Amino acid sequence: MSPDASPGFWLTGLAIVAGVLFVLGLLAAAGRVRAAYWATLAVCAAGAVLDLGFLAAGHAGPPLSVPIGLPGAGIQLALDGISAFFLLLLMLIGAAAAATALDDHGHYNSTAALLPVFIGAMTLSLLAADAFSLVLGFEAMSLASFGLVLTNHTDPPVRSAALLYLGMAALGAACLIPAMALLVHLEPGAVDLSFAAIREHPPQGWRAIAILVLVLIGAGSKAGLAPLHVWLPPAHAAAPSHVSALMSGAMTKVALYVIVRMLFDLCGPAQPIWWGVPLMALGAMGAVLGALRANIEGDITAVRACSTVENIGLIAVGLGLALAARSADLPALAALAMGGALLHVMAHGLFKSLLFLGAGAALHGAGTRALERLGGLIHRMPVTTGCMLVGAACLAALPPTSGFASEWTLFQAVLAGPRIGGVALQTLICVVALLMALAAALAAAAAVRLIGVGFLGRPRTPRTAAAHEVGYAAQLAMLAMALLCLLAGLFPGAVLAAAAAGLKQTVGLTMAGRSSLLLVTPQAGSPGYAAPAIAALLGLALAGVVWVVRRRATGGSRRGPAWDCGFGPPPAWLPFGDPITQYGGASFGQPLRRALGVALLGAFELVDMPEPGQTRAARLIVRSKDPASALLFKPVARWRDALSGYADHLQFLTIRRTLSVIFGVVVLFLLAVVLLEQL
Amino acid sequence: MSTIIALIAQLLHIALMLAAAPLLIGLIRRIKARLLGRAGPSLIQPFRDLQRLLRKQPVLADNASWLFAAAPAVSFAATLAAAALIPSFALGMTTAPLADMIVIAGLLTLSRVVLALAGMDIGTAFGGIGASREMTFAVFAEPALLLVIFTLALLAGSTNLDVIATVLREGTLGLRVSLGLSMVAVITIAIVENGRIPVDNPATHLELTMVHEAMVLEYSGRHLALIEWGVALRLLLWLTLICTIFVPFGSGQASGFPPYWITGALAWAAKLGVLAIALAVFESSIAKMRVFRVPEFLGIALLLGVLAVIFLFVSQGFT
Amino acid sequence: MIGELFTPAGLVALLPLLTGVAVAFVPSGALAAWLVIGGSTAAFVMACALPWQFGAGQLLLVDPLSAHMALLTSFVGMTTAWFSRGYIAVEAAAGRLDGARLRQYHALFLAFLGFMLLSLLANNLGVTWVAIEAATLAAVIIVGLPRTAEAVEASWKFFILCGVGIALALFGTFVLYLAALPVFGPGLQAMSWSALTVAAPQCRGTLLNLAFVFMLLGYGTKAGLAPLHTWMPDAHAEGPTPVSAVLAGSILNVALVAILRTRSILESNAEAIPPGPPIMALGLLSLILAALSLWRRRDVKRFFAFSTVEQSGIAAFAFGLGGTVAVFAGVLHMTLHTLIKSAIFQAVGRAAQLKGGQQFADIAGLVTGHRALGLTLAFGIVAIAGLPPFGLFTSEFMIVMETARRIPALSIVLGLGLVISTWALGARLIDLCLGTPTKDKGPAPGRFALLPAWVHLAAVLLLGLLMPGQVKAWLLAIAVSVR
Amino acid sequence: MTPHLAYGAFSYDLAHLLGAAVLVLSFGLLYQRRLTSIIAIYALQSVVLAIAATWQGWVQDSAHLYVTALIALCAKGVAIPLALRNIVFRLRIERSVDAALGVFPSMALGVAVATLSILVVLPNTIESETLTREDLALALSVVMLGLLSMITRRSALTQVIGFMSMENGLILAAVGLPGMPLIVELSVAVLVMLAFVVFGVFFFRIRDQFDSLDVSHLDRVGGTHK
Repeated sequence: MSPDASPGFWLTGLAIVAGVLFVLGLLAAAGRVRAAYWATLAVCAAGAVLDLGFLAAGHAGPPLSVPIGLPGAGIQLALDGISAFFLLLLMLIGAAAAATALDDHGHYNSTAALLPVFIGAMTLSLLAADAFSLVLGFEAMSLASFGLVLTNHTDPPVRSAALLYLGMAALGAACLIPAMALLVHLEPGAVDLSFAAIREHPPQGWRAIAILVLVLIGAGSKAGLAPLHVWLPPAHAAAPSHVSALMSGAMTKVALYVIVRMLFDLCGPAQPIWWGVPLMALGAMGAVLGALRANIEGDITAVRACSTVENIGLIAVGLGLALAARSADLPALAALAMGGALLHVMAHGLFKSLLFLGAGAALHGAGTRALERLGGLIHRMPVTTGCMLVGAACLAALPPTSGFASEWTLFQAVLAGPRIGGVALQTLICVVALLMALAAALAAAAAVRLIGVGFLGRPRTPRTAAAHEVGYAAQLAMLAMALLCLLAGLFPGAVLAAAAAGLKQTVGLTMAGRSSLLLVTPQAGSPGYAAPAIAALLGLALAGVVWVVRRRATGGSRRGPAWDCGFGPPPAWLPFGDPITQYGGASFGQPLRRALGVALLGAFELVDMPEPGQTRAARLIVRSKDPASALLFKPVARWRDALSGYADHLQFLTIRRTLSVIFGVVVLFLLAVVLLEQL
Repeated sequence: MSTIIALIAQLLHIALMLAAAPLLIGLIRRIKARLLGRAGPSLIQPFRDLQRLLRKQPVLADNASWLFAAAPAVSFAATLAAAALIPSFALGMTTAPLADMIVIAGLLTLSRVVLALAGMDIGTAFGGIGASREMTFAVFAEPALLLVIFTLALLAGSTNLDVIATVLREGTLGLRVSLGLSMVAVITIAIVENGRIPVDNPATHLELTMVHEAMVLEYSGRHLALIEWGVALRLLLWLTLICTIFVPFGSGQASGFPPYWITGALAWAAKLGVLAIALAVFESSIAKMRVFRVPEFLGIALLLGVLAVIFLFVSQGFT
Repeated sequence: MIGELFTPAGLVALLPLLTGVAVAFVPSGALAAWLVIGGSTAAFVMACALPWQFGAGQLLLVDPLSAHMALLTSFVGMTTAWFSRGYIAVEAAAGRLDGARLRQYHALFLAFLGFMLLSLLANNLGVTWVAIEAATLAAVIIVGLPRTAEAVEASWKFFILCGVGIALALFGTFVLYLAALPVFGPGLQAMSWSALTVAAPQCRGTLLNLAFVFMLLGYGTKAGLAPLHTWMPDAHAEGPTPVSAVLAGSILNVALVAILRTRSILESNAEAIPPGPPIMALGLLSLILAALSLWRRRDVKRFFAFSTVEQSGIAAFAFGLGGTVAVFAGVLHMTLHTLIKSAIFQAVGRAAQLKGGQQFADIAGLVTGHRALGLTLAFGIVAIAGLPPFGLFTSEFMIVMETARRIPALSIVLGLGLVISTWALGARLIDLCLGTPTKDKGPAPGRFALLPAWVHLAAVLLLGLLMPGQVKAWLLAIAVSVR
Repeated sequence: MTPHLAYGAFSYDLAHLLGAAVLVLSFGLLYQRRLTSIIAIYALQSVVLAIAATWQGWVQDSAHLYVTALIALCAKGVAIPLALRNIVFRLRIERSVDAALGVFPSMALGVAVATLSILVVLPNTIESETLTREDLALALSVVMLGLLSMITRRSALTQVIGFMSMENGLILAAVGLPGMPLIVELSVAVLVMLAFVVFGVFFFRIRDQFDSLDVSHLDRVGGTHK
């Protein structure tokens, strides 16, 4: 605690940032779109600076009371390590999104009113220091993103996606409020909703279990934790890309933050070991499911959305392990797992928003997001493709990128997991490790498919052949994100240092002594992962190779038609050759679809082969359905309709029957009274 | 002082790897030829091939991008970096602290991904086939590998290859079921990763059965040279890995007295020879399997890996 | 006793009634409309003075609750009168209402308002009952005014069901009197709310139970609590929009207030059964039933009528839960809902006139076509769905919170109902306000036609997140007085 | 101990008798299947109610009750029955009523309901005056029976009559309560409602059921408005 009783300078500044963001929405609504975007960019940058300042020099001061909220009570804002960490990510992505929106890619202008509000709402839920403001921010966030998803509301799929999304948002609130209420300890008299008061009475017994379930449903659904991830791909595909970047990069992280805040911070450390199990199991499940779907989806935005599901799963595994280890009183392991999770939060937030911005660029430059229509963008959109390569490298977890650093740490934690003990848990951890590795490999395949089909090869449509690079603001935003990705990859230790306060707060131990700027190690003193060294090794090897080749080989090269096992050069009327003859998304995914998709996603493919003599082209139709939607969402919708059908009967009774209902109710109540009085 | 020696050992190791890779290929080809009753090429034939390829000027397809031209070098560099981390004749080289098995796996993935991207860059069907199948195999190989790493990490308490090798070399752990299972798994993975029979046939000329070859079909000249060399290096790397982990005996200590390196090198050569013969015999005795049976093939490795880990838990009540 | 009608408090109810009588004889529609505005405004002005004249007479009772509800009702009446002027003009222009019926409409509007105010302010169970009955009859006639088959059937259903309902309520009134008899002896005392509330502990608990059953079911019918709610959607859907706008919020408030008072009487009696559970049961039932029914609606006004049932259920649930916090939240919920719902109905009415139909199929893409109208409706729906930043979020948060703290299991049911309804509301929000607009068949509303709705929404926004301290104290006083 | 109990057993007996008569008559309503006779029974019930009110007025010597009695006699005993009869002849409603529930079941149900209401009231009011107690029980049974006969018949008129006998039950309860204030006003209000029903039946040409309004004769101004 700080000696001075005044809320810190950083906190006040960030609170102002949130307020300004809300006001900016009005500014944009008043028609000053570009001004609003510039201001958003500036404010987010300022927020990032303030947040860094806090991480560097600040200490968690007393909360800041704002006279808005529950009647008379107002809300409290506070800033501590864990929220500051997530806030940093949010501010960075927010700035990038605003910058991208600066050069209007078609309909970006119509998002001007809600984008700042969206960021502001997320800021609010990160700064929240009492139950009400957390739920308020969370719901405002959901509402704003709901509006943003509806940006081009005239086509039906967008509307249905937004509707599903809203349903999940409502579910979130309906679970989080009771969870909060269970956390607030029972004492007659005034209810104190502030986190400080909640921490003093950690829940026990069935309350704790209920809270765990409610939080997993309420926040997990928002984070895209399996099996409640079904809303995520359609929503991300429906939203404008810079919004998807925010949703996937920041919003899912805010949901994770809520999980961390409630399960780690507010519930206290005195919880059973098995608390981590559901997070681990669901996480591993979702990781594989998402990564596999990423190899099957045909829309590059949907591909990224599915890989978001995968990465959220990995983070969830880390969180679950940290919970279990903390309960088993293994703080070192807990810190390792939590550190890995936070590292992946940062890494995924950065590279996923980068990828989404790239998707937006592709949509703008090439006019489509369908893999089957893209191709060859590397020639027309070099900058975008370069940034996408960086993002894809992180997605595929290739050393020495940030994705690899975080997944390495997570794997180290999982491999050390068996120390928690109990053969059942150990076996579970073994299976989880297996699934994580599977997911990572699948993600690599998805990354290759994404880049190889979408950005390399030959253009598949004239529109793609005529693609053009996006505006400078968008390019700069992407380049900046790419740079951040590389830095985070080269210096994971720095990210862990930024997370130190959060680690201390959640698991009681930092990675101090185990992570320096250059090196991250599982245990103090043991060898670990030194990203800069690996990078240097690679660089040296590359330099050596180039040197050898330069000295020994004949330089230069000739151009000619592709050999392609003797296929002739393309005819004049098809300058790029027949686009059909190259591998598409569906064909690239085929082996995986056959090997895993049939079992896990009920995938099936159907070759539509024209009769001899017909001139139409043969087509390959691929269908797959997500088990979660088949087993969970569709039945729920069915029940809802059936029940509403029953409820409707009551409405259309004749007056006489309605009177009989009244009569019945009266008799029922009278009987009840009689019985109660006889007792 | 010792650091200097360690550095020397390191450079020596890299040089040895680079030199031994083509030699190994030559050896295997020769043995196979003998088994098939042919005379076979000389051992240094691969060197001659590399020379020739380096001298030829490459032909790039019309729509090849910079990525296509850069890929072989990057891929080779990644493999080389991985190879530099795997101790051959002596432990405790300069890069020993970096020699994390997950990092090694990552580097190999890097080289594979780069080549796969290059394969798709021209936009031919064969490049696509190759890339798709290569990535698919990896999807099943990597989890199996991770399980092996899991077993070793549980035994040695670290994922650092040098530490593991040291622990295993002491032989204090004795013979373990888990190690046996993991070895089978690793061999299976190695076969897949190097595209050897029965998974892929490096010597095939029937495009539809190609995997790796299809992926690099468009390459020529120095690019192809780098790729061929890289393939050879990767095979050597895997065999060395198997030696280092499962038969770590005889390897010297980098910081130790240099003459011991000789014995280590000899031991290493002997192990490699044995493995080469085994591989040749194995390859010439069975037929290539259909592509879609490879996942099942790898599935076995995967299950063995799981079994190895579980055995550990049960056997020593690991806590 | 009659003299009390001429006190400032009495004038609140009397002025609209007198104006109504006057309007009945005014031939000109325009003048009548202005008179309606005048009468309701006068009522509101008088009501503004209520907080400074607490006290219980033989006829009238001015305590925080009644003052608050009267203030609210008269305010909504006033704004609706303003809205009604423009709306009815269009209706008349379209020839849906001829001169005679126009006059009936205006007179009955005021009568309806006046009697509701009277029943809110009445201190005598009998008077409350009579006033509610009169208000019901007025509403029945108005609902039937369009004279379409549907309207007439709706008003008939409305009349029969509510007739039976308030008959039960009257019986409850008698029993309550009987229960209080031994305390006060024969006379008016035994029928006055104020006296009953004070003397509840000495009343016969067992008789109170009986009274409670009949009061709850009788007034519950008027409050639209399931399963006695079926008249409500039809009445709201078929009646002229201004009345359904007032109906929506106010008539159920009147009934809820009666239930609330009865509840507080039973609460303070030791030997009576606890009144909370039955009220909560009916409330939850209404919430769930209405939320489910929302999914099947094709008619916009019916749709929002069901959401009224749902909100009424939530408020009733809160009252059943009891305790300062819950009652506070319940009163807040009731207040905000009244404001929002009338705003929504105003927008919907305009939209129906604009698109020449009140089916969902007729109305789409309002935001694209008519920005102000569309946004008003959109904000209204967001508000009624209990989403931030509007006030219902606050009240629903408090209610769910309180439930989860005291009866955790119920909070799940409550949350479920809220999810289903919010979902349905969102779906309809998308249908109505977004998408490709349908073509207009009627006149577009003027620039300030929706000013009343905006005022309501602004008030809701303010009360939700920035409630002034005085207002809080005021609501708290209510909660304490009927806790 | 209110003064009028000093009159002793006789007052009690007669009041009880009258109340019982009202109850029996509503059983009759429940039983009867011919419209005209149903109307007749209703008229009779109203008359008995009027007598009961008068008697109570004399017992409690309150003038209000005489007014109530007068209203009951004139309006319910004479005017409304005549109006209904008129409707029956005007609209040529067939005289026999089709019941949704058979005679015996409805009677059984009626008995059950009556028992229930007595059960509800009697133990509750041990210490209150016997007269009131009995009266309340009877009134409640009459109300419930009225509701019952509304839902066991399909014919609109009988439903209307059931509604009215419900109101009779209410008035019976009211007159039974010693010193019930505002009784006149209340009975007037009830009367207004009854008038509404009758008016509605007549106006909407309701022949067989509540639900089957015949609004064909209404001038459909803007009939499209919906």
